[in-house]
Amino acid sequence: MLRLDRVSKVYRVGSFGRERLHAVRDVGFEVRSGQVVALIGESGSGKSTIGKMVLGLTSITGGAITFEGTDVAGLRGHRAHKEYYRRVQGVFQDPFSSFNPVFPADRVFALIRAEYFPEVGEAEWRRRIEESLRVVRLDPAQVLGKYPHQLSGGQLQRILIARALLLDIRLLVADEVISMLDASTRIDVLNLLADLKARGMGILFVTHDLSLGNYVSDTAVILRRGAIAESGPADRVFTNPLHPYTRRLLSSVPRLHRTWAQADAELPADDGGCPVHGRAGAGDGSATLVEVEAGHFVGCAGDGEGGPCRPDPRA
Amino acid sequence: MWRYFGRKLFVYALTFFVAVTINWMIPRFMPGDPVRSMLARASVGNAEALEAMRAYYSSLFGLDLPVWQQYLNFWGSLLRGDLGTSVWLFPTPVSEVILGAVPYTLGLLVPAILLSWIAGNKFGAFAARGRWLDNTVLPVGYLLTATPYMWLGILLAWSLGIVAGIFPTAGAYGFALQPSLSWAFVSSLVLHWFLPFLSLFLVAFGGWAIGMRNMIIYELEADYSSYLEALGAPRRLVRRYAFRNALLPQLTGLALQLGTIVAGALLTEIVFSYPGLGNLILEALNNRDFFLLQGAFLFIVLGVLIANFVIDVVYVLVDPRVRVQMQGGAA
Amino acid sequence: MSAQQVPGGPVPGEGVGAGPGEAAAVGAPRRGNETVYFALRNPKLLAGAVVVAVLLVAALAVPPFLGGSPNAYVGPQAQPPSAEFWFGTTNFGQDVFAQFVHGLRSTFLVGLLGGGIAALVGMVVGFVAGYRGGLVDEVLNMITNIVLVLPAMVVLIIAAAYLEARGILVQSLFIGLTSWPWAARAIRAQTLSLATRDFVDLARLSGRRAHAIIFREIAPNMSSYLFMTFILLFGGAILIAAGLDFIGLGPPQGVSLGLMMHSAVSWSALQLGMWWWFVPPGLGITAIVGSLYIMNVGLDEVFNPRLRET
Amino acid sequence: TGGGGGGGGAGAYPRNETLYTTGTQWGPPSNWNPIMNWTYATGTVGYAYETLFLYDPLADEYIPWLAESGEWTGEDTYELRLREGVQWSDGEAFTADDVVFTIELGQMDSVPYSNLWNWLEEVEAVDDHTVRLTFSEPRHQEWANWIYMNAIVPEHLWADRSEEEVSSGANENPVGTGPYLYETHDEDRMVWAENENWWARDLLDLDVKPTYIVDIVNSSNDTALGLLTQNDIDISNNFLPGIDRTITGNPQITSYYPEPPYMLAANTAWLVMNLERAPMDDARFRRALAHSIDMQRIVEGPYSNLVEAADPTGLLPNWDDYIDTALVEEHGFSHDPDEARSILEEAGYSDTDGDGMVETPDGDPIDLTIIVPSGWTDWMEAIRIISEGAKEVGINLNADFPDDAALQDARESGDFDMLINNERQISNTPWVYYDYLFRLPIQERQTTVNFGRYENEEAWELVEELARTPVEDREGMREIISRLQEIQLTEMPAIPLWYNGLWSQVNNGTWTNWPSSAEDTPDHMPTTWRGYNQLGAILTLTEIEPAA
Amino acid sequence: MSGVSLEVSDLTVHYRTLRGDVHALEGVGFTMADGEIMGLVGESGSGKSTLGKSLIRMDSRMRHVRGTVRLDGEELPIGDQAAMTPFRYHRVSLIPQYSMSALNPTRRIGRMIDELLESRGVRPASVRAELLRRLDLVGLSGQVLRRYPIELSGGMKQRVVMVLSTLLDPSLLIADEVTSALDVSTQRAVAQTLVEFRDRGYLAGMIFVSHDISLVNQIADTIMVMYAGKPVEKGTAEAVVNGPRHPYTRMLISSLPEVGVTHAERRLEGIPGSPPGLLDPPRGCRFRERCPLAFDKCDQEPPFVEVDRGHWAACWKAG
Ligand SMILES: Nc1ncnc2c1ncn2[C@@H]1O[C@H](COP(=O)(O)OP(=O)(O)OP(=O)(O)O)[C@@H](O)[C@H]1O
Ligand SMILES: Nc1ncnc2c1ncn2[C@@H]1O[C@H](COP(=O)(O)OP(=O)(O)OP(=O)(O)O)[C@@H](O)[C@H]1O
Ligand SMILES: [Mg+2]
Ligand SMILES: [Mg+2]
Ligand code: NI
Repeated sequence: MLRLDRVSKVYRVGSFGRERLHAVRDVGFEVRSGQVVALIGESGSGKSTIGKMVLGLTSITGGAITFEGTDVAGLRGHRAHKEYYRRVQGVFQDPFSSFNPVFPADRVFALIRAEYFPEVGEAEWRRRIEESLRVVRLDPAQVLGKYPHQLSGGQLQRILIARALLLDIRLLVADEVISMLDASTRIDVLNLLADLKARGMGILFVTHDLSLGNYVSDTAVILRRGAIAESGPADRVFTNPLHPYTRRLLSSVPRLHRTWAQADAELPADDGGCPVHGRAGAGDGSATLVEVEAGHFVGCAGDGEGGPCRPDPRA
Repeated sequence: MWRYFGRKLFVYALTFFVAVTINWMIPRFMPGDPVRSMLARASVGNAEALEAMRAYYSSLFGLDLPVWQQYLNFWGSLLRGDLGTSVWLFPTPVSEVILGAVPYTLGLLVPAILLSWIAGNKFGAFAARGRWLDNTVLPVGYLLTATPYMWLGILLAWSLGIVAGIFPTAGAYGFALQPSLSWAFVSSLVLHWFLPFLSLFLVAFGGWAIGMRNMIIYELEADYSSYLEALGAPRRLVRRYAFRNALLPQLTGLALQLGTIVAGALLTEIVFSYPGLGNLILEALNNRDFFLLQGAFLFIVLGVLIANFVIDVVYVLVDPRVRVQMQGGAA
Repeated sequence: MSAQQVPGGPVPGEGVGAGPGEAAAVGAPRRGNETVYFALRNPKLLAGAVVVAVLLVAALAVPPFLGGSPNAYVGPQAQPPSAEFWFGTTNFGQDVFAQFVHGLRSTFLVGLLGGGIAALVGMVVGFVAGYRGGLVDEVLNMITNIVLVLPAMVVLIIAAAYLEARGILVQSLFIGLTSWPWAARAIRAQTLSLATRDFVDLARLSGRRAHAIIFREIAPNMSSYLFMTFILLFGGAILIAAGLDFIGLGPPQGVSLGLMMHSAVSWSALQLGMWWWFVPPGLGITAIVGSLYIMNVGLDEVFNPRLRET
Repeated sequence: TGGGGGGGGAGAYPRNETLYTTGTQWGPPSNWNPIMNWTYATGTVGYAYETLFLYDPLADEYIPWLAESGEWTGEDTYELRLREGVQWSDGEAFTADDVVFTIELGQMDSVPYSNLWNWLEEVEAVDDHTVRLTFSEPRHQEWANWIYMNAIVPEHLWADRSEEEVSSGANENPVGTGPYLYETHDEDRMVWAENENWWARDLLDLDVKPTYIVDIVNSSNDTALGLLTQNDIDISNNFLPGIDRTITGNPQITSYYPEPPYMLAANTAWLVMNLERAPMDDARFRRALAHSIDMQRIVEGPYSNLVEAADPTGLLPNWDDYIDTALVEEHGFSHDPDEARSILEEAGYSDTDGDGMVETPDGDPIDLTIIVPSGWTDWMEAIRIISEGAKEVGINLNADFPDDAALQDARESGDFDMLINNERQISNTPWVYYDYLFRLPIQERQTTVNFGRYENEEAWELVEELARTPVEDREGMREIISRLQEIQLTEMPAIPLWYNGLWSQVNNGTWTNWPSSAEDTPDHMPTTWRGYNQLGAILTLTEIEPAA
Repeated sequence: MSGVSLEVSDLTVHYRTLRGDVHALEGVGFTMADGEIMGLVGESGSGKSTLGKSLIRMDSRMRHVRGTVRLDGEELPIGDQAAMTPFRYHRVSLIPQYSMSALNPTRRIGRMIDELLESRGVRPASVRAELLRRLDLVGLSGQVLRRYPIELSGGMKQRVVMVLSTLLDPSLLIADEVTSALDVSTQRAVAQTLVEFRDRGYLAGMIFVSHDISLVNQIADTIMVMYAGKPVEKGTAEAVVNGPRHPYTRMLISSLPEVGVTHAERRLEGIPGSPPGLLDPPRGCRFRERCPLAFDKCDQEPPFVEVDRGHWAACWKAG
């Protein structure tokens, strides 16, 4: 359904845009309907950038993103984008900033109606809203007409999802939808995503929290400095992390029932070399991925800047 | 860093170019002929004689050339530092006329700007968050900045000059005196300078005080202030840091306000018949002296641009944040 | 006088970018009633508003009662204030009070038009530069910087000097066209910060067009800020106009407060001790502009809880 | 008080030896070139450079100055006898060569008196102190004007100067023959110091009293008034509104007359109408307009009686002699709205559309504008009153205040309805006035005269005749002038309004014995204006006395 | 680890607001042993930061209603800004959440530290060596003292602040959400450094505030869980994580997905409902509304009692 093919993104940064920042390098993966792909990585690894590119909010520097055969970069004009958004929607990290604070929260619905369903009658529209609110398990009476600050983060996040559902979408880009939420509400939103997946929706789930990534996703893509370090079926990546970077991330996750020391000990033994080039280390860190087991790819441990690979010095 | 300054310089150069062009354009596309205006004051009763003179002076001023050539010549002579000849004060070169007036204007402006900036900032910082001061001094500060420069000048001239007779209200120094380093001359110079200075100072002072007061409140609430306070640092230290940091935006403010203050100085000079650029501009206006007007305009623009650039440089020197960013350091 | 005599401080969002006002805009959504609650209890806002309102009413309501031209010679010459002529009379026997209220009118008009035009230009430039970014931003920024460093008052003097038609409209137009840059810069900074907010992206995902996003999504978030900007521009325009009038570059017809000061000085009111001729116009300007500024602080405090008295 | 009273300190001018003046110099002194007669620093002619004669309009007499005498020796020849013993301030002797040289400078187009050579054929030095001129056309009136208006420059210093230097050089070290020497100047002042070797001390037994003259650059009226009342300046030649009250309130401050109009008259302000436009092309309309003007209100209002309403002939008081009172009696006008209305009615101007304003006999609406430069406040007030008066009688006339340059442009190109102008100053002959009113032919641009574009061949013939009439021929002049007056009064090509004053007010605190209308005081022009030293103002300096 | 270092009893702190007082802390009482690292967890708005602030510096809207805090047996005058000053930094110190912006941007770090020390009556020279040693410990060279904050990366600034805050070996260190903005790996490094600081005696006790119970569990000796302005449970980390007594704690822990757990295998459930408003908090047990075990008695306030050795809980059913 959604296909990324050697996608890269270069930002011009520095005082006068003279310097270039490779935020995303040669990233390729696929999201199928009814599948959750977790995009995992440290802060700044390019997760949101990928999300924005998929949503057409940021231009693509290289490679191609295709959604059901259409080239996202090739969308021209307002109309084409509008049609694209009928099928692809996004939910962002910060529920509080996703709402225009000066308007009631349900304005997000009104916008959809104004742009996509101007012909739908008042009563019918209300019915649809209530229905989609119920899907996300919100009580319409409790949330409609309220201002964003009167609602909790979890409620807001769910309103955003409900909004996307109004459009009968095929793909949802969920960018860190849970990181701002309390532990107790987090799980509700995660469960909701799982439910949507069950309804056949494809979800690109962006997160930096590995434990959460594992909970709902089918495929995990680990990003490091804009490039894929490792990708594959979620359970394989989590139980058999091959890239030093993945291993380090995993070992740092605080777990309730294991101390860090225990977790370190439990990780499958690491031979201390590059998963692609071995202990000697000769690769330059370019994004050539090697398939180590069915669907499980891993990249070179090079520093990603063209330097030769060696075990991650920071580990 | 050099790239930063290079770019700044480019903007300034562009600004200068635009200013010069506007400046050159306006009189040429407006009605009236400067030479005619000049000669209108010549008591030449005879039309033929006048026509002959007009032709002569037009070619002297280069006004009989094609427009594009006038424009090029304008730049040419400008780059040679030649601003043309004043029509009104014929045949003094404009640059000479301006240079004669500039010391007076600078003498007013520089102390007024610097002192008001320093005093205003100190005072604003002092008043901030003091309940009583904040509530009484703040409105006064605002009223001061809202005062038209010339009106304050008029009030001062009238009250302290005419009614009380303490200060003279016209000229730069006593008419009986010749410039010298004598006590009589210097005291006269200072006496004449004081009121125009004061009116500029007061208005600007109000602005800076308020600006600082507003800035420092934000600084006092900044994270580093809270951290210092949590570690029990005395208020003195916190305020000192806040003051220094609040001063930086005030420096930018200074750059922004320069044009305004200069304009204020012009008006003040007019009120006090102070022989600076302000009076020059007024007379140039009244006498249709395009060349002088253009010269004065260019001079002021150049002055403001240079001052802005200096402030830019100073800013970069005193604010490590900007400096580091420009060196492409860590963000 | 003061071309864009915007006091160094109240220009929000200037300087390093995180000046005052940032919070005002960004923290905008106070509950409506809370805003009103604070507004009604803010002495600065109230006092400022009352003064402005009184002067505005005087400007609008009084002239019809006075009848006739404010320049008519109606009384004895050079009389100090009396029961008949509240503010005294001029050298020619014109009623200073009549001139004052008429002058207030043009003062408000210049403020409204000049400030309005400046606000408009500033907003358009600021919004577009901030939202569009890239080359558009660069170019607009360049233009802004150019206009910013040109000393507005001096430009105006030059322009006005050569202008044939010097009506109040032309004056306002010119003032408006020279005094917008700081507003544009401040609005641009605000827009930049707001444009990174997720709700803007969400609006794009909802199929909104750029202009709708700017004016229907971003601008409402800055309404208090925009209002405050307008107030400052309003006051600035009044001051510039007064300065121009004072050096005799104002509209030659009619009356304005600046023109009154000009006349007073050129007819030796100072030397002749006719204080009633030059005090009221300056006082009027100071009162209006000062009150606007003070209102502005009040508003800042209303919109921005951090500034409230604790 | 400005340290003005200072003295004592180094570099100060002793107050009791110094004369402080103001009212002439509108900007920093910029040149001392007597050729540039509209811009030279105060006193350049008079203090430094001198003329062949002075002409005293109050006494109506020519006073030999650098010349001892001058007379027409033939129909076309004129001989000047120069004074012997005159020295340039560098010690060189003043000779006929200097005079010849100065006159020949007029052959340069850029010299203001270049038109002299249109009717002058030759000038030669007969001997060291005699100059003979041969004219192609003996324009007596103009020549009489030339000999006292133009200063003589030293040939030995000027002979090598290029045209540019002559016409636009600053002449920073003025070397003249006059009573003062350049001392110094600054942005806001010009200082002259007495010339100990001035020829007139010995030759005429004259002595200028002030050792120093400090001329202060004009600032606002207000400032000048302040300086004057505080005795920081001795004489102010500014128009000072409110001075009437100061004069009545402060005995130390005086002007020429102790009562209105306080000042001598310097020129006439004319209401100039564009005669190429209807309805101004109709003399009856012009006449009606003249009757609608309430001069009294103008005089009392904006001028607070500092000026006097002009005679219907427009001739200045010093030309009273030439006024044909009988004519004035018959054709004169005064403020009389009823008369104005009836003239209009008779001429067919009536209000046909009922808007309260009359239309032309053809039924076209009238919508006229009267203009004066923006910023000229007294004139602005004046035309407001004129427009009110006109409206009162049904003439739709509105006041407008364009920029000065725009106004000049309109005036020269004839693109206006009405305006006020006072181009011509007091002088030795009314010829200058009639030249101003009637000069032909009409050019595309009328730069200095006949702005209303009045075409009357007969009148112009008369003016030319007047020009050729010898100045001693009073009777002949009077006769021609009387005929010109008749044309002027009946045709009214322009309406004389008021006499602008020779603004002059003095503080007697340091210097006394200023010219005034009182019996025992001198009668010269109390002014420092450019061109007035030649009108005898320089003599004022020889008459004033230090205050006791 | 012996003796009681911090003793908080009946601490009640309100925020003054327009609509009335927000009861942000209500009758909080607990003790901390010498050398103890106490993790403080709870939902957003439960009063964690308020407690932290109360112990070192109340802001102008906070009102100390009642209750006492004793540090090493000495009572802290927490409601009195001036009287608190001598304790700050020397005895109680803070690592703020905003470490990235806690340093004056326009002063070189070394100079700022010197000025701060001097203002607190410490001769900078006397701790210079120690400062350098500790910087070295966190992997920073003495060079950083000559830098401006902007010249350092976020992690470096964080480490500088950690060193600075603990330089005078305070008895109590409050670390409020110091790691929430960090990556997992940096987070781990920072947390472990804090433990090391304690082990080296740079600080005697620490309150480590976080909303992530798994993180707290990694480093804390004891954990206190707060709910709606009150502590609901406190005990050793072990006990709280493995044997939670309070239903809130229990539900909280069970809603945390762990690596390896997937939706398909085991669907976790969150806690339904939302915490009560603190403007006018309900009487009785504040968790009652959301509690599956709630019964009649819950409309009375359950005391915070020791349900096991060193394990306190505030629930009628915790016994
Ligand atoms: N608009 C932009 N202009 C320039 N650089 C950008 C821009 N947006 C992101 N970047 C840079 O691109 C890189 C990737 O950013 P991105 O937001 O995709 O990271 P992320 O993985 O989503 O991080 P986080 O977990 O913090 O959200 C970062 O280094 C970031 O600084
Ligand atoms: N300045 C304030 N004015 C009024 N109420 C406040 C203020 N600060 C905090 N509160 C309220 O006090 C209660 C406790 O807040 P506190 O910041 O201590 O929570 P927290 O546990 O630290 O939450 P978080 O995890 O979000 O930091 C909350 O209900 C909050 O709304
Ligand atoms: Mg992101
Ligand atoms: Mg908190
Ligand atoms: Ni490798």
